[in-house]
Parts: sequence; structure tokens; C-alpha cells
Amino acid sequence: MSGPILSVRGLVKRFGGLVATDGVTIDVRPDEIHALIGPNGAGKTTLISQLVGELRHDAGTIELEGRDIGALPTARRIGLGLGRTFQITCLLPEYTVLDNVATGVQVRQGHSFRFWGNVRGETALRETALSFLETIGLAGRADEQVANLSHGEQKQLELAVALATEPRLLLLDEPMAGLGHSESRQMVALLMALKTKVSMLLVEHDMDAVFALADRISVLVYGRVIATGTADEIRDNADVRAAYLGEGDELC
Amino acid sequence: MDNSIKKQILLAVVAVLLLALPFIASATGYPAMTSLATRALIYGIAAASLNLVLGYGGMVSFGHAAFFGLGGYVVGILYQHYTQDDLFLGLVPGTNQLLVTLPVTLIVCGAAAALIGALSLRTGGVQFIMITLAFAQMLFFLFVSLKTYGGDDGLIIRRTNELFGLKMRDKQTYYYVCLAITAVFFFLLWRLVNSRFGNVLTGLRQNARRMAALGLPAYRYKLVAFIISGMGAGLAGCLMANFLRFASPDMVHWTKSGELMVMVVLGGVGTLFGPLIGAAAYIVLESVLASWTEYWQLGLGFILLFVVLYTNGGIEALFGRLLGRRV
Amino acid sequence: MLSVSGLQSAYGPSQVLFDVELGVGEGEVVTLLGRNGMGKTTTVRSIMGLLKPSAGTVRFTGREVSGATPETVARLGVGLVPEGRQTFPTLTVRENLVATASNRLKRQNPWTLERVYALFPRLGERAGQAAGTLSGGEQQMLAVGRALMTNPKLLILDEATEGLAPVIRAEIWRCIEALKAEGQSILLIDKNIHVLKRLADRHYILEKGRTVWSGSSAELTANADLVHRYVGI
Amino acid sequence: MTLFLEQLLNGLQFGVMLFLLAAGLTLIFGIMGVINLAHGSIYMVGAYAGTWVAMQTGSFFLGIPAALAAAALVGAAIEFLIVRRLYKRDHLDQVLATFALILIFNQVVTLLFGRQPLFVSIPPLLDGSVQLLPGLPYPVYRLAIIVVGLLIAVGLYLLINKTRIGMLVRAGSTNREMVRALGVDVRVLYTIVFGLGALLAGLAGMMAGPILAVQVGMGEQILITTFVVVVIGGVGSIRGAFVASLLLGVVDTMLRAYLPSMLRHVMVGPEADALGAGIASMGIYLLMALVLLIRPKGLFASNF
Amino acid sequence: QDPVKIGLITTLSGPGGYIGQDIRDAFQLAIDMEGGKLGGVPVDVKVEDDALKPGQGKQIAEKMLSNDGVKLFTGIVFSNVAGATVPDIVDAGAFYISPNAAPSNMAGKECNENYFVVSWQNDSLHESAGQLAQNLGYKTAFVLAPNYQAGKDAITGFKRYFKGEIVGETYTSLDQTDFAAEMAQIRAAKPEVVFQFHPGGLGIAFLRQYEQAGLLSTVPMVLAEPSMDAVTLKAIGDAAVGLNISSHWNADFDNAANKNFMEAWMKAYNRMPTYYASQSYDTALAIASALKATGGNMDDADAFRDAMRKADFESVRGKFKFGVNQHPIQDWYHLKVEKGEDGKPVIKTVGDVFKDHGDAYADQCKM
Ligand SMILES: Nc1ncnc2c1ncn2[C@@H]1O[C@H](COP(=O)(O)OP(=O)(O)OP(=O)(O)O)[C@@H](O)[C@H]1O
Ligand SMILES: Nc1ncnc2c1ncn2[C@@H]1O[C@H](COP(=O)(O)OP(=O)(O)OP(=O)(O)O)[C@@H](O)[C@H]1O
Ligand SMILES: [Mg+2]
Ligand SMILES: [Mg+2]
Repeated sequence: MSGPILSVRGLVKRFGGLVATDGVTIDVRPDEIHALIGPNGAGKTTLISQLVGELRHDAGTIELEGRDIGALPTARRIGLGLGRTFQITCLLPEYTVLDNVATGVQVRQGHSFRFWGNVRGETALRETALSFLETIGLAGRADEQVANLSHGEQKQLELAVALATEPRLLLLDEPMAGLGHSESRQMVALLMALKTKVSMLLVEHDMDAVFALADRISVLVYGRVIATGTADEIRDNADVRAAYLGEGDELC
Repeated sequence: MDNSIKKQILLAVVAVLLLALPFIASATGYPAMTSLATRALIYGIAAASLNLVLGYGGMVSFGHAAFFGLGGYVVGILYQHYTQDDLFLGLVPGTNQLLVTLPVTLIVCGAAAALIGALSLRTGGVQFIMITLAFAQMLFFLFVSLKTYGGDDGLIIRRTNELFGLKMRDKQTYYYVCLAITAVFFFLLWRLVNSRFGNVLTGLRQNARRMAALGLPAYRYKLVAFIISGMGAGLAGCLMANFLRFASPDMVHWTKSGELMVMVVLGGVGTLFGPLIGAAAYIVLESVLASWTEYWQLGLGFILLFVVLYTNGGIEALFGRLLGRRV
Repeated sequence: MLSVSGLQSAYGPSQVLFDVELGVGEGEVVTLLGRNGMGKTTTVRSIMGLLKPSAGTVRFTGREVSGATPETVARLGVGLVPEGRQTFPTLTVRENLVATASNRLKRQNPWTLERVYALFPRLGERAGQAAGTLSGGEQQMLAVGRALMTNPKLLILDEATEGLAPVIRAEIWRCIEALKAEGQSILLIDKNIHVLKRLADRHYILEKGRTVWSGSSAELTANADLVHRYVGI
Repeated sequence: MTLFLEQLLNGLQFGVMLFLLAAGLTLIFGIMGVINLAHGSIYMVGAYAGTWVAMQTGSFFLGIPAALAAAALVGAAIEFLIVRRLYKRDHLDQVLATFALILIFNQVVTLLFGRQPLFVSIPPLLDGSVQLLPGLPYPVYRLAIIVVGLLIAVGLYLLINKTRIGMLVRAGSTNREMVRALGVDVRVLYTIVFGLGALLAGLAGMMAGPILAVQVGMGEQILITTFVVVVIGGVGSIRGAFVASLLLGVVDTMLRAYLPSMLRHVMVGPEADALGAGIASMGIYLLMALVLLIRPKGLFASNF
Repeated sequence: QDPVKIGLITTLSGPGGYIGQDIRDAFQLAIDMEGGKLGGVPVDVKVEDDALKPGQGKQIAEKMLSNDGVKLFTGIVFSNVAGATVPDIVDAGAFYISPNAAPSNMAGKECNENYFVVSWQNDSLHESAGQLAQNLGYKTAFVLAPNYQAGKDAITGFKRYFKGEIVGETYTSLDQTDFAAEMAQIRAAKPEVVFQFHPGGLGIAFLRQYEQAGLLSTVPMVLAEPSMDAVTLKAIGDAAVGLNISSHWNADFDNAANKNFMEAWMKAYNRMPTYYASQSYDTALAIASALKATGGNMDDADAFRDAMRKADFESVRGKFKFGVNQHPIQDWYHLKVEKGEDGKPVIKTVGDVFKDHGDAYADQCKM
């Protein structure tokens, strides 16, 4: 299959007078990491929220693997292969790290109207969950309560949980934010490795990571895509430099 | 490991005590203890049902008395038609068989919970508290103005429902019936909260947004939990009406919803046996203090206050700490 | 101005800080480095009084403040940009800035709404919007602005540039430079070591709740392997 | 027509009265976010203290400061001794604690004042009625209630939305620690604001004294209604609470006044009366359910 | 001799608490007047608060029955508590002597040989008010009551004896605080008389607002006694002057028993008794007469019952006897609120309403 996995056409979202998403057209191809960058408040998170259905768009279409998902509720979209991480971590604080992932696996497996049988005793479920934690490198913290994790660890767990839903397209909202250098690098390596299994739309302000990872980059400014291209094309784009990268010497 | 053994021993001891309670009661010259315990068990079921939505599901229902009362009225109304030998709404014959009234209660309360839940769950948070209250209040005013069924004065059920030819009027017999039902109820509840369903329910309380992002259609799970919970409260109402041989709008009043909530919090929110402990503590305190002094409310008030301020998690948490369990 | 010694702190039963040494002098910019989960934020919380230290001393402008309430510490002149923004979601942008604003230390040329809006024009544009609906980066700017509006003696920035666009980040660095020039003391926690090396006077490295190294920027540059070991660069 | 106008006026008047009752709660529950079931008890404390002083001195107007002071002190004490420890905890702990307070207050009032209701009459200054329209006499005291209610509405609105105190209270309700870390002693502030909310409850109690019964348990009667007002209006919105009060007042009054006669067109008299009254007494709950189904956050929910 | 145990279950908390208090105090007064005895038999009264909760009332009865072996009960204020509690008591072979609550079902089909009512049957209260309005010659009436069982019974009872035209019939709500809409309706309907039944706090609010709306001076009102007892009167003050009340007892009754009672009461408690107090006192006297006849032997239920049925005591209301359903047959009076010598309003007896009035349910009672 060669068509894009995600195809967004002419998406519009208004908050009162503010046009937060202004005719955005963007697509993500199979096995591609497509980065979305742009100044703060450009509408990146808003776009992701519309893709997963937390916000209703006002106009335009969203297609996942050729199927229009624009009218579906969030849960259905996830079921069809969308996955996401949150900019501000969003986890189940009273559960352990493993439970968080296991719950993701469980939901993935289909409906949860099973009133019998102890979930904590389902070895298959827990082993699958553990394998996701190993991928991420959090296996050592499996039995820690989420509330006790440091910020960085929570970020990593976000990704593990998203992976547990076995998405075909992963929407990543600033996965590097809050990570230290080595953790960032691990994360980059991890995403690299995942690339063959899942396509990604990556929102990130860490340019090192973006340039290292992205096959293509789109730049969003005031809700509009002003440029799309490869890393080098974007780096040299004057508009992008002015609006986003800045002229400064340190691009870190 | 050590802990779970301790827990099992404790459970076994409590079970033996509960089984022996009527004998202890008559041996010590306090036969009324049996009735007190029956009431505690029944309220325990109601509170635990509420706790399913409130403690596990994070849906703070302030209208659970609706189902409790409805359960009571199912028994009362069917009994009235049974004695008058006519038909409810010209369709349904009355009955005095517990094996009939119990399932009917479950169906009626389940249906009511489905309706109320389906509407109420469109809101959340404080609004959910208030809208469930609103529905319960409407039911309250309905029963108050239902002249045929006793209105405000309530509905007297002259004889307890029959079951397998047992002498249900006998307090000990009825206690054991309730004990058996309570045991089954808590066993089912225990399986439920630890099941996959329980897992997503607890997840929904912690973070609904996260669960949606996992692909969980939250509404239907919450609704099912609400229905189960409503049925549980109805079951308690059915048992209570049989015990009191009386059903009245008092069972539906908001203060009853409040009391159920107080029992849950007193015992321990989101714990399996907390509500049962809370119900027992509340009922016993109320009864014991009232027999000491007419200013019993003062004592009860201060005790409740003490529990909130100093146990941090209700009586269950207090026990936990006394047993040296990690909190 | 700020000196921390032998600081120990715990969340309930789990101890996180074992022995933290830290000092910030008048007009100095100091950083706190370390990997994720090493206790940087916990140190800040302990200094602020948001977490009661179990041992050790924290002194600020000569006063012992370990165990003091957060408002006492803040009133003595510590301004905090907390990790994770923590703006007040139901207040508008303007209200977020104004609500806790003050100039207790009677600084001339204090931070005002206008100055903050000039620094972050985005906030000016969104002045009437509820902070909870701001974008992540806008909230971050707001958190910085809010701390500046208290006109502190010591500004603590805990990952204040997280989630900011490079242009804005550069703006914040410029702002910090300007503040430093004004003589503002600053404690910085950030991962952009390259910038920090240029901006800061001294650095502390935390490892598992202990201060394991401290020194000047030059010393930091000289000890690349040390940085690599503890910070991962 | 005059009758209709009069009923409308009655509805508005009742609405303002509801707002008066709910004003303190919008502060404590709506803005500070404390589920305070003891609000009714504070209202009762205000009514008892004020009425008692009025009975002893023979002056209604001396009763007012007594009511305000007693309610505010009790409120501040509740905050200081109990509620303060519960902000961080689950909301349900507040439910339990304030429920306990209801029991305690009812009993204490019984001990202090006995079980018989107290009596205070309308002060001569506000007694009697005026002709609003020809053939439409209206009690002066009710007009006084309207005036006080409106003043409080405006005052509260300004306090919450235009002053720093208001901002800080709202900020504190979402993130206490952060407010403290920015140098504001939220604890003192909250004690004061809680006291202010209690003071308003006490004022309502005193104002209600001459038209209702000052008796034990009077607080529980208004408790639910006041919560309904706050929730319909949208938690945290003074404007919402005010509009909701008026709406409730008018709907309730109109239902009581006209529903039975409307129903009488379709069914026989007594049944219509009873059914009409039944629906009318459910009125505020029906209205709340409807409002929440259409706008799940209430009428004037803050846009967040 | 072991004292006879008497269980007094009543409502002491909440707005209705004052009623329970008067019932308890009057009962105790009768005992104290006899020096700790009733009918020459020492008695031991156990008082407990049912908090107006049927379940709790039942629990208390249960406890007293089985733990303490109590065989004689009284005290319940409210019908719904009675409904849950009394069947248990009589089923256990014990006696219940009601000083107040008397729901209609228990007067008719569900009547019981161990169940006596000393107060009145519910309906009589309002039937007498209807008759009173009739006697006073009013042709049109506006009737109001809360929308619940007792409220509807009240209006039915009133209409049973009032032959004039009902120009308005309004049901209020049990938790209503504002009656402005009703006042406007009354003013618009221009009735000759208003009959309303609002017990306790509702009644206080209603009457005050009635006066404040300026209606008191234009439209007279007829009430049954629950809407205007001594406590309510105190809480309403001058606004009550001129009201007509139908009642079976009043403090100024000129008989020896009542004088005795009033004197002892005022001495002991120094407040005006409500009619509930008089009922409870009568209950104590009725029990005393039966205890005297049986010598305090509660084991012989038949003997105690027969003695009770004779009603061989001097009631504070004058004549008293039980009907077949063991509810009273008694006279009803017209009372009026007037300004007393000290300027405070008092309730004066001004005439008769009914003679030897029983109740409509007695026929259904098969005993
Ligand atoms: N509910 C809302 N009401 C009003 N404005 C909103 C709302 N939600 C978002 N906005 C505005 O829409 C714009 C886009 O926000 P969004 O969160 O998508 O930005 P972003 O590109 O993700 O920025 P960042 O990189 O800082 O996270 C912002 O200016 C924000 O203030
Ligand atoms: N509220 C809490 N309860 C229990 N443990 C906590 C809590 N917050 C943090 N911790 C633990 O304390 C340790 C230190 O956390 P801290 O947040 O201080 O690290 P940090 O250096 O700021 O990390 P990061 O760079 O990720 O922000 C971590 O291991 C974390 O798991
Ligand atoms: Mg964003
Ligand atoms: Mg940190």
C-alpha cells in the first residue's frame, strides 16, 4: 500500500474569533516520521486533539488509511489504529507502571465487559505489558506507583502506554520535553527503532531530535502550514527561521 | 504474603463471628443485636453498591436512595396487590414470594438505574452529584404523593416475603438469609472489582482522558457500573422492606442518600469491605448512643469528625494501619 | 544569599534527598544539573517550603528558612517558576499575572504587566483568555511572567524552557542575561547545558539526591567526562 | 393581568430570596470548592443568634450584627479547625466532616435554645405594605429583601471578579500550593473568605427569621435548594447563581400558581391539583435536570 | 414489686423535636405527680429518640422488646414511624398506646386489639375544622395543604363536613418556604374563609406570610389544631389573633383534671403546654387506670386490654371513651386566638363543634 496512512484536508478549528487551525492539509505516509513544528500557540496540540477527536473540527476531513474518521468518537479512532501521547502527562496515578501499560493492552484486546477473573492474575496480559516496558526501558520500575515517578519517567511511560494500544499511527506531543540528555537520546533511538512498525506524527520543540528523526517536517504558524519538506529544506527556509528557529547560534 | 495470610485469618474470624452472632446475642441477653446486625448487613450491601460507582468508578451519586427506596417499594407494592388480590396497573399480579420479588427488584432497579444513569452520565463532577440527587428527589415526591401506596405515611407490609417455607418472621432466620445474601453479594463484588471490568472502572476514576486515549468508550462502562450499583442498592432496599415490613418515602429521601455516602466514607472509599464496616459502625453508633442519651447526635457528630480528621481513609484505613499494613 | 547544606527530604517513606549542598550568591546565576529523577525538583520544593526537609539547613538572606511555610520563603524574595507550569487554569492570563504580583522588596523599575507583555507579546494577545486553554508554551511563558511579577531577589526556574519554541527559548535566555546584568540572582534547572555554561557562574550536579560536584563553567568544560557521567552529554 | 404581574413579581422576589440564601454558598462551594453541607447550619446559627438578641433587646436591628458576627465566627472557626485540613483530601471527606457538623450544630442549638422555635417580628420600620400598582399591595419587608439581595449580588460579583482577593481565592481553589509559593498566605485568606461566606449565610438566616420559622433543622430545608441554585447557575459563577435564582424563583412560583389550573383543563379538579402540586414540588429538580442535560456545566459555566 | 417498664419512643431531634419533648415531659409529669408510679404501680420509663426515621423507631422497639422485655409502649409522634414500629410491637404481644399518631389504615382494616389511640383519629382534626367553618356560616372557602398523605386527608376531612363552595384548592410543597404565590391566589379568589393545614415550621411561615400579605385582616381563617399549637402560637405572635381553631382540648378547659394538669405542668416546666402534652398526659392516665385495675401485671394481656378499654380515668378534655377500634370518641371545640391580659395572644375556648365524635374507619375494624 502506498497511499498515506493519515490524510488531513482543509481542517479548520475556531475558538470564538480565534482561528486555531486554519485550513491545515497534511499527510503522514507509512513508516514515516512526520514532524510538526511551529511557534508556541501555533495550533499543534489543537490539531492533535482534533485528530483523536477530543475536539470537533469545524471544517475539513480526516482520513485514516482511506477511511473518514472525522465523525467518530475518540475511542473508535483509537480502535482503528490511532495512538497518542500527551504534552502534559496523562496517566493513571494510583496504578503501578505495569498496571498502566496492562490496562492499555487490555483495552486494545477488545471490550472489557468481563466481570470474572482477576486481571492482576492474567499472566499473558502482564507479560505483554512488561515487554512494552522493556522496549522503553522502564521495566525496572514496573511495580512503582505512577505518582512516585519523576517527570522524565512519566514521559517515558506515556510512550509505553501509547505503544500498548498497538497503534499504526502514533501522535506524539512533545515526547522529549522534560527529558534529560541521555533520556532524550534514548528516546530518539527508541522512536527510530519503532519507525518500521508505526508511523508517527511528531510534535516537538527539541530541534536536535526533530532533525534526527523526521523524514519530513511541516511548519505550522498561526494555524496554517507555511512549509513542508525535508529537514534540510526546512532548516534553510527563511520564513521558518524567522518564525520559529530564530537566528541565534544555538539551536538546542 | 504475610499480609494476605493475616487478611485471610481475619476474614475467617469475622465470618465465624457473624455466623455465631445470634447465639452470642441471646446468650449475652441482647437478642436485639441480631436485628441490629441484620440492618448493618443490609446497609452494608447498599453502601457497597454505592461504593462501586463512588469509590471505584469515581461517580459520586447523591441519589442512591432512589434505588434503595425503589427496591423497598417493589416489595411493598407487590405485597399490597397480593393481599388485595388485584393487579398492579391492571397487569401485574402481586406476590409475597422473595424468589419473585428479589428478581423483580433487580430488574426494576436496573431499569431505573439505566434510565437515570443514561441521563446523568452526560454530566460529570459536581453536576453529576446534583443531577442524581434531582432524580431521587423526583422519585421522593412521587412516592409522597402516591396515595394508593400510603403516600407519606408509608406502606405497611404485614408479612415478610416467603422463601422456601422458612420462618422469615423469625429474626434469626431472617438474619441468616441476609447473611447468606450479603456473602454472595460481596463475593460477586470482589470478583467484579478485580476483573477486567473493575480495572477499567478504576482507571476511569483516576483519569478519564487517559482511558479515552486508550480507546475505551467510557460511557457504556460507567453506565453498566451504575446499573449494577443501582441493582445492588435495590437489593438492599428489598431486604430492608422485608425486614422493616414497611416501605416509606423516607427510604428515598436525600438524607438517606447522604447517610449511605457517610457510611462509605466512614468505612473507607474504594475498598471492598469498607462500606460494610462503615455501615455497621454507623448503625451501631446511632443505636448505642441513642440509648445512652437523647443528645446522641452530638456524640455521633464528634465521632464522625474524629474519623475524618484523624484516620485519613476511614475505619478500613485505621484497621489497615493497626494491622501494620502498608498504606 | 541562598545556602543549602546537608539537605535531606523524603516523600512519605521514600527518601529522595540525602545530602544536598548548594549556594547562590548575590547577583549570581547558578545551575542545578542532573539526570531525570535525581532530585532537582525535590530540592527546589524543599527550599520553597513546599516539602518539609527532614534534615539539613536552608538559609536565605541570612535567615534560617528550613521548615518555614512557602509564603514566608516567597515573601523573603524567592520567585518560583515551577516544573510543569502550574498556572491557575480558571484565571485569565492577566489575572494570573496580577493576582500574586507585588514589589515587597521595593525594587525600583519593578516588573509590571506592560514589561511582561513586552517580553512575551503572546501573553498580551491572550490577556483575557483562561489560562487553562492556553497552549503549553504559552502557559510556560505565563509561569515565567508570573514569577517575575513578584519581583523576587532570587528567581528559581525549574525547566522553564521546556516546550518553548527555539525563538522563545532564545528570548528567555536573553531575558536571563538581562536580569543577570541587573544583578538578579537566579537558580536555573535546565537541560541546555551549552547555554547554561555560557550564562551561569557556577554549577552543581546532583546524583541520587546528593551533590556530587560543583564548580565554575570553566571547570565544567574541563571535566567533560564528568559531565557525561552525571548528565549524559 | 395584575394577578399575573403580581405572580411574576412574587417569582422574582422569591428568586432574590433564594439568591440571598445561596450567596454564601456560591462563595464557599462555588468559588472555594468546598462541599459544605454545614452551610445550612451556619444559616441556622445566624438566625438563632440574631433572633435571640432581637428577642432580648427588642430590636431587630441589633439582631443583625449579632447574626453576622456569630455566623462569621462560627464559619471561620469551622474553616480553621476542620476544613483547612481537608483541602488536600478527597471531596468526600468534606462531605463526611460537614455532615458531622450538621449533627453537632443541631444538637448544640437544641441545648442552648431549646426545641421550641424562636420568634422575631418584622421591625416596625419595615412592617406593612406599599401599593406598587393600584390593587397590588406589596410587603415592605419583601422589598427590603430584594434590595439586600441585589446589593449582595453586585458586591459579590465585584469582589470575586474584580479584586485581587477574588482572583486569589479562585487561584487557591485549583492550586493552593502554588499560591503559597508565590507569597500569598492562602490559609488566612481562606479562613477570612470562608467566614465571609458564613456571614452571608447568617445574614440570610436573620433576614428569613421574620418570614420563616427559626427552628432546629431550618438549615437542612434550604441546603439542597441552595446547592441547586449554585449548580444550575454554573459552579463558580456569581452571575450564574443570580440568574439561576431568579429563574428558579419564577419557574417555581409560576408552576405553583398556574400549573394546576392548566391541568384542570385536561383532567378532573382534585387530581389536577394534586398532580400539578406534585410536579410543582419537583419543579426545581426538573429544572435542574433539564438545564444540566442541555448544558452539563450549568448556565454560566466558566469557559474552562 | 418490679416496676412496669414502659418504652417511650418519640422524636426529639429535628424541627418536630418540641412535640416529642412535650410528649415525654407530660408523660413524666403524670408519673412524678404520683411519686414515680402510675395507678399505684411503680413504672420505669425508657425514652429514646427515633429521629423521625421509621427504621430507627423499629430498631428501638425491637431492642426494648427483646433485650429489656418491655411490654408497654407509647410516645410516637409521626405516622410513618408508627407505621413501621407499631405492627412489630403488637405482633410481639405487647401494647402500644398512642399519644399522637393515628394513621387511618390502623384505625380501619389494620386495627389491632393491642393498639389504643388516646389522641384522635387523624381525620377528626380536619372534619371538626370543616364543621367549624360550616357553623360559622361561611359559604365559600379556599383550602390549602401540603401535597402529601396527611395534607390530602386534611382537605378530604374538611370537605366532608363543610357544605359551602370550595373556590380554591391548592397543594403546597413539603419543603416550601415562600407562599407569596398562594397569597396572591387567595386574594384573587376572594373566599369568605381560608382553611389551611401546615404543621410545624411550614405553618409558622404560612401564617406570618399570610399576615404580611395583609390577608389576616380581610379573610378569616379556620384551622385544625396541628396548625396552631401553643408553640406555633408563640412563634407567630400577634399575627395569630383572630384565628379560629377546632380542637379537642385547650389549656383553659374548666375541669378538675385539666386544672390539676395545668398547675402541675406550669410549675414543673414554666411554659405553655401544647395539646400534644395533654394527649400524652391523658395517655399516662389511661395507662395508670389499666395498671391500677390489673395491679401492674403485664403478663395477663387480656386483663390489661379489658381495663384499658374501660378508659376509667379523668381526661383533661372532659368526656372520654374508646370506640370499637379503640380510638377515642370525644367532643370537639371551637377555639379562638385573642389578645390576653398581658398583651400576648392566648387561645380561648369559645364554643362546641362536635359532640361524641368518633371516626369514619371504625366500621372497617373487625375485632
Ligand atoms: N479552548 C480554547 N479556547 C480559546 N483558545 C484556545 C483554546 N484552546 C486553545 N486555544 C488557543 O489556540 C492556540 C493554539 O493552541 P495549541 O495548544 O494548539 O498550541 P501549540 O501549537 O500546541 O503550542 P505549544 O507548542 O506551546 O504547545 C493557542 O493560542 C491557544 O491559546
Ligand atoms: N510526589 C512524589 N511522591 C513520591 N516520590 C516522588 C514524588 N515526586 C518525585 N518523586 C521521586 O523522587 C525522585 C526525585 O524526583 P525529582 O522530581 O526531584 O527529580 P528531578 O531531578 O526533578 O527529575 P526530572 O528531571 O525528571 O524533573 C524520583 O525518583 C521520583 O520518583
Ligand atoms: Mg502544544
Ligand atoms: Mg524536575
